[in-house]
Amino acid sequence: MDMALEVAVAAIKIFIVVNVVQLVVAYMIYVERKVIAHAQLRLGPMRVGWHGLLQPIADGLKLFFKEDIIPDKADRVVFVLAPVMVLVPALVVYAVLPFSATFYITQINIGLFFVLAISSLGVFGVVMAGWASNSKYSLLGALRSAAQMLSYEIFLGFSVIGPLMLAGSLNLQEIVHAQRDVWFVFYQPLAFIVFFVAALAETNRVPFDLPEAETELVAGFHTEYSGMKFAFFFLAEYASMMVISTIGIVLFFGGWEGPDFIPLPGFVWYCLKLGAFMFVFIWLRATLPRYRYDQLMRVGWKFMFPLVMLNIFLTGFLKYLFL
Amino acid sequence: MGIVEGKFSDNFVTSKVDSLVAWARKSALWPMTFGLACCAIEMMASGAARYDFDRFGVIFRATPRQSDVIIVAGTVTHKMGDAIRKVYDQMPEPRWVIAMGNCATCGGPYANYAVMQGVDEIIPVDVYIPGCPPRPESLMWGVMQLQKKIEQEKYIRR
Amino acid sequence: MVGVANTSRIEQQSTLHGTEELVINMGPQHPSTHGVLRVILKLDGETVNDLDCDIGYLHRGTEKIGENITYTMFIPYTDRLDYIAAPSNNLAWVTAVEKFFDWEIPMRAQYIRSMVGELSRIASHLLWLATHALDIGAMTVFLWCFREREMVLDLFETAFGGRLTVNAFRLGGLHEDVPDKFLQLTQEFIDIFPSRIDDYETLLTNNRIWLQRTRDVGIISAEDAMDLGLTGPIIRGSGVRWDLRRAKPYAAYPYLDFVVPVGENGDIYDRYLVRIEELRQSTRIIQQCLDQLPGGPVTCKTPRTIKPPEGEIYHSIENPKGEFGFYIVSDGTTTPYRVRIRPPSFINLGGLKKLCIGQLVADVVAIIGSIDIVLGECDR
Amino acid sequence: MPDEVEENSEQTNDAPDADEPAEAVKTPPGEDLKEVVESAFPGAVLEQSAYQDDEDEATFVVGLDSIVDVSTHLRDHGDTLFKLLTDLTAVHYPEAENPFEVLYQLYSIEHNRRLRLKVRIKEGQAMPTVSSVWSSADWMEREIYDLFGIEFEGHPDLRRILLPDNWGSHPMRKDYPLEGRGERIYTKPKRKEIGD
Repeated sequence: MDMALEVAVAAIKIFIVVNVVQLVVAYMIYVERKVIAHAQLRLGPMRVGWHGLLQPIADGLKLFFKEDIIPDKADRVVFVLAPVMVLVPALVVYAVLPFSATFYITQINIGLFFVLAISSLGVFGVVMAGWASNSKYSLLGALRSAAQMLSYEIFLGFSVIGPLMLAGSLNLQEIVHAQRDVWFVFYQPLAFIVFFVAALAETNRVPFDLPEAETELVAGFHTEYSGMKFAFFFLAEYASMMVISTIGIVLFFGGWEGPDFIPLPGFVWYCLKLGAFMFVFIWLRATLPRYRYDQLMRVGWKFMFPLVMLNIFLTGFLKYLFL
Repeated sequence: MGIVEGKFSDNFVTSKVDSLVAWARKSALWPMTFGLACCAIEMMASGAARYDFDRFGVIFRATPRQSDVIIVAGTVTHKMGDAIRKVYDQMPEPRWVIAMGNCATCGGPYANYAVMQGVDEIIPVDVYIPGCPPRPESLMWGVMQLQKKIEQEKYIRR
Repeated sequence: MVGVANTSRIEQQSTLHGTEELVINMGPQHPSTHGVLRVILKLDGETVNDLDCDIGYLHRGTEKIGENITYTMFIPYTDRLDYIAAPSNNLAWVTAVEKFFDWEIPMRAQYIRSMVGELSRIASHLLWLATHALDIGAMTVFLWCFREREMVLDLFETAFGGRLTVNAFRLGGLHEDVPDKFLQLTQEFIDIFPSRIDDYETLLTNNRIWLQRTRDVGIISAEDAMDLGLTGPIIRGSGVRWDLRRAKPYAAYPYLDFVVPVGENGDIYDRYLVRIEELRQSTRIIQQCLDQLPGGPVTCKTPRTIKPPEGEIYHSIENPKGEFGFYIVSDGTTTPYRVRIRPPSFINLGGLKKLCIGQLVADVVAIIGSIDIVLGECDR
Repeated sequence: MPDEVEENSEQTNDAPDADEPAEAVKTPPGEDLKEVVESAFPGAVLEQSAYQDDEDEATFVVGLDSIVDVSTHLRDHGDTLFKLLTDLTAVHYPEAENPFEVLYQLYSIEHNRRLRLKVRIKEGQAMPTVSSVWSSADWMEREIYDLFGIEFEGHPDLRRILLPDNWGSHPMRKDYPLEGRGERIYTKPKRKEIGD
C-alpha cells in the first residue's frame, strides 16, 4: 500500500515538474526576447496579450498546427526520433534536481553523476538530427555541435570535481547542505569560471553558438525541421539551460539556501538564483560576438583544461593541508 | 486540409477552435528573410529598433522550414525565379506570401528582358504592398492586412 | 540551400574528386551573403579549398534601360544601383553628365552635394557595420547602427522627401534648395554622432573575440589589391593612400579638409578601422560644409532638353564601396548611346576567391562582410 | 604611397585638367603616354583622341594583336604604372565596319592619370585576354562575353556571369529588344515535389 502511495506521489510530482518546466521554458523564451529587445532599444513582443504575455502560447499553438515536413531524402525513423532524443534527456535530468529542501522528485546518492551522464545523451539527438536530415548545413551544424559538446563536457566534468571534493558527496542535497555557511563559489572561483564557460558551450549559447550560427549555417542542425519537431529542439535547448543553471546554483551558490537574515522560502531563493543565472545568459547573448570553430577549441584545450586541472590540484593540496 | 472536412455544420466547438488557431497563427507570423534588393534594406529597418517587428510577434527565421510567410522584398529576376519557387515549396503549410514593393508586385521600373514582371508569375501572393521601396510603415500595414486575412481562415472545417 | 541556375566550375570538379571534399552552396538566399549572392565552397573539413561566386540574381538590365531613356530620367535608376547610399550614385551620374558641358554649378549646390554624399557614406558604412557585426554574431551592434541610420534617413527625408531612394540631385544642381530644418537637424546629428561611434568602438574595437575573428584574416597586400582592381576601403586597408575625393576632386571636395585613413596589414580588422575612421572624417566634412555653406542659387541655367555633344566620357567618384563611375557614349541625341556603370562591388567581389582560399568557412562570411558588397550595383 | 594632391582648386566639370602644369605648346592629351608606347611598339597606337582635350579622357585605339603587349608595357613602365584596370567594357555599333569596341579604362595611382585603350573588332572575332596582365579583367571579360557575346581567347574560365547558362543570346547588343521575350531561349523548370 505504501508502495502504491509512493508511486502515486512520485507520478504527481513528475507530472507537475514536467508541465511546469515546459511552461517555464516557454516563458523563458519570452523573457529572452524581451530582455534582448530592451538591450537593443526595442520593445519586444507587445501586441499578443498584455505586453505580449501570450506570445509563447501563440508560438507554441502555431507550431502545433503547422504542417510537419519530413524531407524526401531524409532517413525517416531517425529524423523523427532525433527531437525526442534531444528533449527526453533534458527532461529526465529534472528527476534528481532539488528545487527546495522538500520539493524534489527523488534523491539519489549519485545525483550529480546522474545529471552529467543523462544530459550528455542529448548530443546523440543532435548528431542524429544532422545526419538524418540529409542536408549539408544540418550535417555541418551537427558535427560542430558534437565536437563542441563532447570537448566541453570534459571541462564541465572536471570543473565540478572541486566542489565535490569540498562537499565529499555526489548527492545534490548534501552538496547544498555543505554550503550552509559559505557558498562554494568563494572557495572555488576558478572552478566556477570554467564551469560557466563550459555551460555556455554545452547549451550552445553565445559566444559559443556555432552549431546554430544563423549567418553561417542557416539554422544549424535543425535547418530541415519544421512544426512541433522544431519546437522540441527549442524546448530542449532552454530546458538544458535550466538544468545547467540549476547545477551551477547547487554546486556554487548554495542551492535553495539563502542568507539567514532574509527569511524567504527555499523555493523562492532557488527561483531568484535561477533568474539571475538566466539573465546573465541572455545578457551575454546581447553583448558578445561569436567565436570561430577553431578558436573555440583552442580556448577549450589550451586555456580551460590547464585551468581546471590546476584547480583540482590546488583544492586537493589545500584540503590536505587544512582539513 | 480541414480535419473534419464536410462532416459537421458550423458549431460552437469548431468555430471556437478555428478562431483559436487563427489567433495563434496571426500572432506568431515568422517570415522567411528573403531580401532581394532595395526593399530588403527597408525590411531590415522594420526589424530594427525604431519600427520593431518583434512587437507583433514577427521574428525573422533563416530557414524556410520554420517560417510561415515569405516576404518577397525586391526585384525578382528570371534567374532568381527558380530559387524563389524552391524556397516556397520548402515551406510547410499554411504559408503566405507578401509581395513587397513595386518590383515584386509588377516589375516596377524594370520593364526589361531580365526582370520577371511580378512574383505572382510563379507563386500565389496574398498581400501586395506598393512603394519603391515601401516604407517600414507600409510593410507593417501589409503584415496587419495579412493578419486580418488569417483571422478569416478556417482550420477545422473548410 | 536553393537554386542551381549556373553551372559551377567547382561542382564539375567535385564529381571527379568523389567523396574527399565537401562542396557546399551558400545562397542565393542565405542570411549572410548580403543579398542574393551564391557562393560555392569546396571544403576540406572547415577549410576552404576552392570558391566560386555565382552572381547575377539581381541583374536588372539597368545599362540597357539607360540606353533607352533620357539623361534626366536615368537619375532614379542610379538610386537603385547602390541602394544603401543612393545619393552617392546620383552624384556620380550628374557629375558624369555635367562633364559633357561647361556649366558653372553654383557653389551652394556643390556644398550640399558633398554634404549629402558624406551623409550617404555614413548611412552605408553604418549598414556595413551592422551586417558585418551580425555576421560575426554581435547582434546589438546591428540595432545600434540602425538607430543612427534611421537618423540619417530622416535627414534625407527632410531634404528630398524619400528615405532610401531619394533622387537627390539634378543635372546642373539640385531640384530645389534644402529646407533650413535640414541644416539644423544635420548639425544636431553631427553633434551627437561622434559619441555614438565611440559606443560602437566600445563594443568591438578592443573586444577580444572581435579581434580574434578579424585580425590576420582575409589579408591582401597592396600589390595584389591593385592587381585585382580593388578600390575603396579595401585598398586603403592594405595601405594605399588613394581616395578619388583627393585624387580627382569633384563637388566641393577641393575646399574641404579631411584625412584619408589607411591600414597596415590589409586584414579585416584594418578595413574595419579604416571605415570607422571614415565615419569620423565624414562627420568632419559635413561640419565644414555646414560652416562654409555659401548662399545663392542651387541650380545653374540648363537647357530644356539635355543634349550632350557627340563624344564619350568616363567619370568616377569615391562611393562608400569604392570607385563608382559612369562611361557614357553620347551620339548627340537626348538618350545616351551607351551607359556603362563601373561597379565597385562587382570588381571587389572578384577578389573574394583570392581572399578566401585557405581560410575557414566562418571566415568566408566575415570576409564577404568586410568587402562590403551591395548586389544591386554588383549585378546592375 | 601616392602623392596627395594638395593644391587642387579646379572643379571637375571644368574642361582643363587639374594636374598638368600650364602648357606653352598645345599638345594633344596623352602625347607623353603615346611616346612611351611607341618607343617600345612603333605604330601600336592607331588613333589618338580625347573628349574636349581633357587629359583624363585620353584615348588610344590599339590593334587586336598588340593589346596584351601594350597593356603589359603600360602597367610596368616607370612613367606610366597603370596598375589598376578600372573598367573593361564594350560598345556595339551595328552599322560600323568593326561593330564591337572593347574598352580598357586604366588608372595609375602613382601618377594619378587615366588612359583609355580601345580595340575594334569584327563580329565573331575573338579577343586576346588581358586577365594575365590584370586579374581584375577575369570577371569583366566574362561579363562582356555574357552581355555582348565577344569571346576571349585564353581566358581561364569563360562562362556566363550575370545571366543564366541557358539564356542563349546577348542582351546588350543593339539589336536585342529592351522588353519582351524577344529571342530569349528560356524554359521554366518543371514543378518539383515538395521537399525535393
